[in-house]
Amino acid sequence: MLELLWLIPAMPFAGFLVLATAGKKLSRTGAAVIGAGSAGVSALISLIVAFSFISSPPAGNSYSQVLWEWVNTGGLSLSISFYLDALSVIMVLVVSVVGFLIHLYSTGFMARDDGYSRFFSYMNLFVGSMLTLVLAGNLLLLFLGWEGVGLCSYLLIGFWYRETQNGYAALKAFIVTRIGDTAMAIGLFLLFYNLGTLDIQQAMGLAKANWPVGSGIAIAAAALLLGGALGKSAQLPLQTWLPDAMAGPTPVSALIHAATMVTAGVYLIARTHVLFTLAPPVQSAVAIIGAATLLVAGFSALAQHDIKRVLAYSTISQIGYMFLALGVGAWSAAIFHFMTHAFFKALLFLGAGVVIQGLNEEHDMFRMGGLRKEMPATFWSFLIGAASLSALPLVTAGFYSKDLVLWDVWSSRTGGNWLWAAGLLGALLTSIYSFRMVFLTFYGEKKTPVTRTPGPVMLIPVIALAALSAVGGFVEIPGTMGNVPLFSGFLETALPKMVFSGVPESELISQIIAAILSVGGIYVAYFFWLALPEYARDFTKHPAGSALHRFLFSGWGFDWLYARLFVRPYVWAARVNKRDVIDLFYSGIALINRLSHYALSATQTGKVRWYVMVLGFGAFITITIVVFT
Amino acid sequence: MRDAFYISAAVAFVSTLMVIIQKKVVHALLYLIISLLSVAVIFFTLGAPFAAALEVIIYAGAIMVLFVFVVMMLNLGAEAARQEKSWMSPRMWIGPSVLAAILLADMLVLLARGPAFISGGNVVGPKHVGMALFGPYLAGVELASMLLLAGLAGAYHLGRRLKKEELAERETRR
Amino acid sequence: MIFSVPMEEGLVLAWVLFVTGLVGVIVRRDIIFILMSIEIMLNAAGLAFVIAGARWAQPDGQVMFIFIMAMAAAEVSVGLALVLQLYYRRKTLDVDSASGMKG
Amino acid sequence: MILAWIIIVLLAGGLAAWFLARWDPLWARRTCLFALLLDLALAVSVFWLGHIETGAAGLPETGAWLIELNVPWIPQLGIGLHLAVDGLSLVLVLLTIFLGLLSLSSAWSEITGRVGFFHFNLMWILAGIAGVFMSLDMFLFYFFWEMMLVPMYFLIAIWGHENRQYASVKFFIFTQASGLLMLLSILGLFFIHGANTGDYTFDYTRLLGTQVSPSIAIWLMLGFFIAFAVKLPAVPFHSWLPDAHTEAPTAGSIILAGLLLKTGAYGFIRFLIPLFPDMAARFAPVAMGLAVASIIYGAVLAFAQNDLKRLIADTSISHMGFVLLGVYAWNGLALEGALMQIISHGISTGMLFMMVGSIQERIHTRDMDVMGGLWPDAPRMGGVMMVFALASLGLPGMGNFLGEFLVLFGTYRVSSAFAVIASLGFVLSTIYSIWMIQRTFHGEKRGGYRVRDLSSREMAASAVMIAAIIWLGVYPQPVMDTASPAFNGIQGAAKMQKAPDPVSGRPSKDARAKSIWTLTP
Repeated sequence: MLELLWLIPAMPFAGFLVLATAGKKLSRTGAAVIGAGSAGVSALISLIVAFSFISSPPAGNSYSQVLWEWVNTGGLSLSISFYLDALSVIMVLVVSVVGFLIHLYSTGFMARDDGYSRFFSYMNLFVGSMLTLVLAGNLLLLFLGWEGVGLCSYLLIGFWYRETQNGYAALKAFIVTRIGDTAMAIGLFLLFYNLGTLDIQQAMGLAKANWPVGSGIAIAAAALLLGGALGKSAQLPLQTWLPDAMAGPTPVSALIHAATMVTAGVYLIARTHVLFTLAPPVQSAVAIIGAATLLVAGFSALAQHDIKRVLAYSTISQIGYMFLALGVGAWSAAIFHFMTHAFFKALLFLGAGVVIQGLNEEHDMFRMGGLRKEMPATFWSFLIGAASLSALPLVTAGFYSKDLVLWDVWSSRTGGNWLWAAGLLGALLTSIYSFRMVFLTFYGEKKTPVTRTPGPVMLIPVIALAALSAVGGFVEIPGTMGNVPLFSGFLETALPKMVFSGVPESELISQIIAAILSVGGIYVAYFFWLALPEYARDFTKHPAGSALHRFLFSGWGFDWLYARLFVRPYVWAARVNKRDVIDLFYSGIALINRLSHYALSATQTGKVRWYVMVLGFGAFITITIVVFT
Repeated sequence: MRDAFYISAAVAFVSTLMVIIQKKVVHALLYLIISLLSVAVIFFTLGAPFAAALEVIIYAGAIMVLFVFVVMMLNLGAEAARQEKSWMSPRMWIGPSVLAAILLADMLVLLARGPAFISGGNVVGPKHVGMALFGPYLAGVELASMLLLAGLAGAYHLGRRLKKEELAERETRR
Repeated sequence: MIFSVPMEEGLVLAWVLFVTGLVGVIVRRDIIFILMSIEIMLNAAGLAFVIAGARWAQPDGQVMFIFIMAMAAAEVSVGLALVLQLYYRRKTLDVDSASGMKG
Repeated sequence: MILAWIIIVLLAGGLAAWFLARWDPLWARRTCLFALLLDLALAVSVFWLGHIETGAAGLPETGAWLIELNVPWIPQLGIGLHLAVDGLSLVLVLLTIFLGLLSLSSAWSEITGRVGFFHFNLMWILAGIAGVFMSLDMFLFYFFWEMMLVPMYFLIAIWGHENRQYASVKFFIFTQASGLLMLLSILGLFFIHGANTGDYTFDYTRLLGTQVSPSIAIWLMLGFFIAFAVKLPAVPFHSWLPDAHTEAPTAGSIILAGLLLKTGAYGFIRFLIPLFPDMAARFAPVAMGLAVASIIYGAVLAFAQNDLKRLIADTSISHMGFVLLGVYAWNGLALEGALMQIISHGISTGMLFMMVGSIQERIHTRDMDVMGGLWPDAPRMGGVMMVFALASLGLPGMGNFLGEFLVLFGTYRVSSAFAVIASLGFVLSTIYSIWMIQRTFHGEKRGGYRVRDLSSREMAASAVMIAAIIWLGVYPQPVMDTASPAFNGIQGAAKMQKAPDPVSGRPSKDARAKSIWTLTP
């Protein structure tokens, strides 16, 4: 059944084409059916393909399929080809299943919005591009998917284009990711120049054969690909666009800025892991960047008022965990955390969407409260999601994936206790801000009335995701509790095994510490924002406290820095040169001509006697020249 | 013969100078005539009697007379009147008459010396000039004739007194 | 040699007359005077030709003189006709008044 | 003879249109349409005829001429009517006719005054351009080079917008002055060749191998370089383009952007480098520096404009920088990339100008400060404009992306520094094109006007063009196969010392992947 592979990305693209061309004529239900339908069919096919891949793995546990020849000239021979192995099976599964659920949810969420078919066409285009990215056989096709998802994130962030603010947020997102993409493009040029091919598997094989570990080319190639990953996954230097991307509709944030697109960077590093193993300094850089980002994002999430911005910072932080895991070589742990994160983060976003729509577009958590009674189903699933995010021990999927990451960081050869400590601090911060969010929105007294309760179409995906984020973790039970390495066993066929150096039995200790921290975080959140809310309030009154609050609220001031460092100089340079300084040179020549014209015409006084004198003078000079030379 | 040349050269120079300095047009004209006559004498001393004759006839005769006619036609109103008055004053006559006297003396001396001087070996008489004129320079003569014709037509056309209404019409159009 | 009038002196004379004529054209503002000065210059040129012709006893000098005279005659006639026109139009003989061709 | 017919049909069509316009302007338009379609048929038939004549199954590998016409014109001076077409020229002639049809359709409703003369000019420019792409006699090349210039001047000067006089005169002086420099070089070449070999001829094929002493060759090469750099606006010579574009009527802009700039690029590929290979190699770093400068400078300039049409004109400077970079990288990849960039830039910028034309028709201004919030009134126009704005920023899946990437792949092989700086262009092009969309279609409505959406005719034309640009992006193989023999031929002729080939771990060219649908042979 693997031949159906090309249908997975083709269905959403077909949905996009139908909606884009005949969008206007379709009724709302028609658009919903096609939009959600195409995502659904794609999810179904991916399930079938995944099942047949797992049940009867093809030779070399990978299957590649060529559609048609894309470019074949001057030594560059590329074709539109899809490559399926364990890694892309998981990615495809997560993307299409979560995608379908979010499509279902948004049929209800966007019900009152005009531009219905436009929304679904963009969403389908996004799912199609993401699936192309994940399944791409060669790096250029991957880049095509890469840019496609960047485009769709621009289109969807700026979906409500009437307010210019959304436009600016979309513009910012597209440009910042584009900077990362340029780095990646240069990486592609370097790879092609040195390896002669862009087909991923061939390239990796050649790299492993020709490049010694730690060689300059490997470091350069890995660093450039890392640059691309940073842009797309909103990691440290290029993370400023994700909080602003919350300007888009909530299902968009759920799909793009939580589950799928932002993890494209993780997928890229996992897919080209050979390069990173060949370049140890870059790999440790990945770990360090991951650790730094999870701390920065964790702290800034504490100070946010807007519920979606909290989740945005939380996403940055969780992807920091994945980068940390990749950095220390724990490939399967990173992908496992990606999967569980996709479930509970999408759930949290969808829950937040329900809450926001219920309180007619109220985003500020401090004006919400007491929604436990009005929306019980949403409350309970939101709670599961938050628990999973803060890795509540044993019950939630988040616990299994985050602790696996922490344990791998602790025990891996290239890991280090500093990174592990950062991870632990991050875990504490995560549980604090996630339960701060829960207590502020669902507990305390009601501040704004609920005007709209979610329909069944919106609740089914929420509940399904709640189930997944509760049950999802049992796929990979760590050694201490029965050792069911189903997930990592499956992934080992594509990604290399983790290199252990630590003492195996210390795994239990790290799990206990992590559990204590996550429960402690919940208590801290309870203490500050439910028991003694006034304590937190006057903390921000205190001058130092308010400065810290403002600093964290603005995401550690990166926006302020980048505005001064890049945005303002560029705009100033462009505006100064509006008149095109080189054009002045040519108009200068024209001016000189005009001036000399005036000067010469002044000599024509019209007086005969003046002319005769000049004539005589000229004759006189010529005669003297003739006489004296 | 040489001193005759020098005398008439001096006369020519002085009269030309006077032509330029003169305030009055007619006086300048008179001095110009004298200057031309002196040049004619120089031609004579140089053994080009034909040129001298032509000079006197055409240059001094025709062209200068033309000038006088034009000055007369222009009858420059106030200035012409003032001229008449000054004309009467004898003082103005001294300059030209003295120069004329010197030239006259010159001419008398040459004539006294007799034809020998005049018909010197290398005297280029009118016969030579005529043969040259209608020999190699035939084209030049024809051209000169056409030039004269053009000058005639131009002078006639430009010199026409425009009728009053024609003049008015020209004014309006500009 | 009877005509031992040296050519150089003759040419000096021609040159002097020519320069005087030139000065006349430049200095005087009355158009009649300018025409007269031009006549002087032409005459000086003719003189130079005749001197040269006499020096080598060739008729060419005089032939050129005749041409110059013909040209001078034509020139004067047209010049004076223009002067008449100018006078009818501008009622003045000041050559600077006719400076329309300016700029 | 078909090649001569292609040009004659255009010329005759122009004259007929001018003549018929006295009775009914619609007839003028119809004759032009008929002439263009006839030309299209002729050009396409050349494609098949090429097969028959060369007898090869595909196109001749060594880049021999598909069809050649060599008739002596002025034998005494060695000037002949030498028209020839190979893969490269054929693709460009097809592009000429294709964009000619597009500009004709845009002028269908826009031009009302003096329709006959307009179409006469239009057709004669196309004839000139087709002539430039096909002529192989340097004198004939220069003849057509000048021929396309004068009607373009009239097009801008008569049917242009506000200060069209300034723009048209500037355009004329720039191109004419540089053209004369080229004429000097051609004549220099002519005499040196004559002196060396005794046969005084302007024929390109025979002039190809002339040995010119480096001190003179540098000047001859510079003469050609300046002429082509002005035409393909490289940075120091670009300032005529924004003015000419802003003031030209829509049809004029389409032809100016779509075709006139390409004649410069074609000149580089066909004449400059083959004629002076070693000098071009020595000059390559300077030229690539200029190319990168125009990429960056064009993008920054575009971002600063608030006149929509001027913005799009400046983007052409940036895109043409890639073409120049690709040409001077002078290897198979870069040249194919340059060709892809030429074609897709022609289509995308042509359509952007058409959209700007329709916007201007509706709200009578090009100033973006007054625009904004056009999307609710005209979603179809917004959609089409968005597609082509994305094409111009190099979104994968469209022709421009492939053009730019292949150029950079090729350039990286020659010098990685230039490739890295040039790829900065991706970010800058994103900034200006998204900023353009933001200020015209998104945001709240600033000017108080009602804008009606695209008519079905315009929508049909745009749909065809969208399909074309996506087809180029997704399945460009046919275009590349047509042009690659020509490039091999040219590269064979001019051996610019190529960068050393990298690690040999490269699959052989014919290891084409088997496709499950057996779409390609």
